[in-house]
Amino acid sequence: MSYKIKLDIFEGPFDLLVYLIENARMSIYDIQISEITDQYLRYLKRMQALDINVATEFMVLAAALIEIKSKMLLPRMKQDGGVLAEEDPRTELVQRILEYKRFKTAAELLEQQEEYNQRIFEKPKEDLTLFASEAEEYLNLDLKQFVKVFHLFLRKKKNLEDIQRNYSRVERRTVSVESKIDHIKSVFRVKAKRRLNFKELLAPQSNRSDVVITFVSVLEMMRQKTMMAKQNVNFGEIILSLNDNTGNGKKNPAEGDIVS
Amino acid sequence: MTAKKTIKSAFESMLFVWGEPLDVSIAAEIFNISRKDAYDCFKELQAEYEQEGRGIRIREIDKTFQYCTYVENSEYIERLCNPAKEKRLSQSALEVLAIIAYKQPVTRGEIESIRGIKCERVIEGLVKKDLIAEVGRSAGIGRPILYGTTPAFLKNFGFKDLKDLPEIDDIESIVCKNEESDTLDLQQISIDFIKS
Amino acid sequence: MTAKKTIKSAFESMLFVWGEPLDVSIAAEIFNISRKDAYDCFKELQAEYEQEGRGIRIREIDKTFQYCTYVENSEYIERLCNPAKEKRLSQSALEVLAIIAYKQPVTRGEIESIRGIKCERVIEGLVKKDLIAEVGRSAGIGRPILYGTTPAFLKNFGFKDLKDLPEIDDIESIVCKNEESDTLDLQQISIDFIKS
Repeated sequence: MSYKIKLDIFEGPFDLLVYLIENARMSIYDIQISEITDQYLRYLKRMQALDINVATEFMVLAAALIEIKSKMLLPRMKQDGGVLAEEDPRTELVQRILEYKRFKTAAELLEQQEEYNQRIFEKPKEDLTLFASEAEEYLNLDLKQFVKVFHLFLRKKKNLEDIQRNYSRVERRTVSVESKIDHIKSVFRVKAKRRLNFKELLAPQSNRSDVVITFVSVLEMMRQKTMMAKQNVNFGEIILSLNDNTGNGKKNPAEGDIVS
Repeated sequence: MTAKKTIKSAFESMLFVWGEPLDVSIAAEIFNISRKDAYDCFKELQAEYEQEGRGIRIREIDKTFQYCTYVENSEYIERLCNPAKEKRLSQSALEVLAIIAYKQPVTRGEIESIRGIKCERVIEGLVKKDLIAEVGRSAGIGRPILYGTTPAFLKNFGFKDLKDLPEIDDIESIVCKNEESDTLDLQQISIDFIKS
Repeated sequence: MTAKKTIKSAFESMLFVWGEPLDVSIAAEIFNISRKDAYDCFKELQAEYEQEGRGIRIREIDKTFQYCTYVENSEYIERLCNPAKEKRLSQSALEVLAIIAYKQPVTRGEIESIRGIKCERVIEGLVKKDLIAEVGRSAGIGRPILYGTTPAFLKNFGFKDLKDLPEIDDIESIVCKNEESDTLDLQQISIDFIKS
């Protein structure tokens, strides 16, 4: 009958090593490497005799121990700040054992803590379906967003006010038909023509009030008999011609003329 | 004989893990005390929780005792169990809200003339969300409803009162300045507000 | 503003129905108070239960709070019922967990080099138990997984947070003490070994 037991009574090669060192009452800082290596190997051999799977890591440490043992026989010197010092091949091993020991102790502390906490009980969550209801919706408003929107609104509003201001300026201009008459006369001069289409008096992007004031001015000029207008069909083109200040108007403008 | 303090403390632990109503006689048996003594311990505990105004209480049901929550706290439990869903306001709702916040009390007509668009639905929505409310009637024709913001509105933005709202005059001057230089730094404005 | 007494009472009700650790920020939201204020309320409650020697206590785990029984009453609870206990962790699991807890974030390679033995399986088991989790990738060759502990770890071991872990810097003094104490002889081990 063979025992197929994993070597997990020791948590690894370092665990075994620490055990052996402590068992032999050696100082970790002054391991008698020869003795401890022998003990380690003897232990592994016994495991194998019991047909226990010895993890390869245990073998790796065994090899490392043998290496240290051989180095101990041939002490090496090392340059240390100009002074020759004997290099201790155990140094690295000690460091590793100490680090392992730290966490082994931490594991023991955790175990105690676990044991303690297993004596504390919690209760399960209550059945909360009774309290479940339509989830309340809440608003995620942030001030930044609010201000941004209000800002946009103010810009829009300002644009609107600008347009309204333009309107009032146009109205002020309608008062001065005289200046429009001057303008019309100058257009005739600039274009150097006797006859002009009404539309030619208008600026390319005239708005409605501009059209109206131009038309009113034309009527005024006809009243003053400084201009003649002719429209062949309803809604047709209005052909205007300046009187050469002779003052003999011949024709009245057609009624119902609409320029849009 | 176990000290009464220990027994009472143990009874609390037992009630807690048991969950369901715990029979006085079962509790008595564990300490090998009389049912009367056990009952008295439970009653003392019950009184203590009441006196201290604890959020959990001990209730008695036919010689059994049970932990339960304090009845007045059901509202908070409900809130805990029904975490509120986040909802955002639409752009138009925000705009209407902003107009109301700054121009309140204001009629729907005024809002619409500012925005140049109908906003009956938006106003309804904001009323339903308790962000705005009717605050009176205008003296104008038809005596239209005047709207204003609610305390819920203030709470949402963390404002103490309406004076906490970012200065509108400042914004206007900033807007004008910006239009001249044509460099609009929105980020800057909002940071100023948060600082204020 | 809700009175502090009301808030604390509500927190007790909430802790009770919730059962599981309750996040401070969730509790704070319900009353629209700061997390700091909510945290302080929980801490006050915690202190009250301790001072009064109550059989139920409030424990803190990573900015959450939970009702639990007073540890010294476990004996009575066990007499009352057979409370389900979590399976204890194996020695190797505890060792790996200790390394991860103190050195996190840490790669498997680092853990293995400390223990001198492979621990893939053990890590898998701890991940499955939700005591540790992947917390990222190391910048090293092959970008190995970095492990760290979880909130469940804190809860199971009764730590408030990672700062609450016992100090292990002066372990060297513990090492020296151990050297003086008696230990088992070799014969003893192999017997234990076969039995296990």
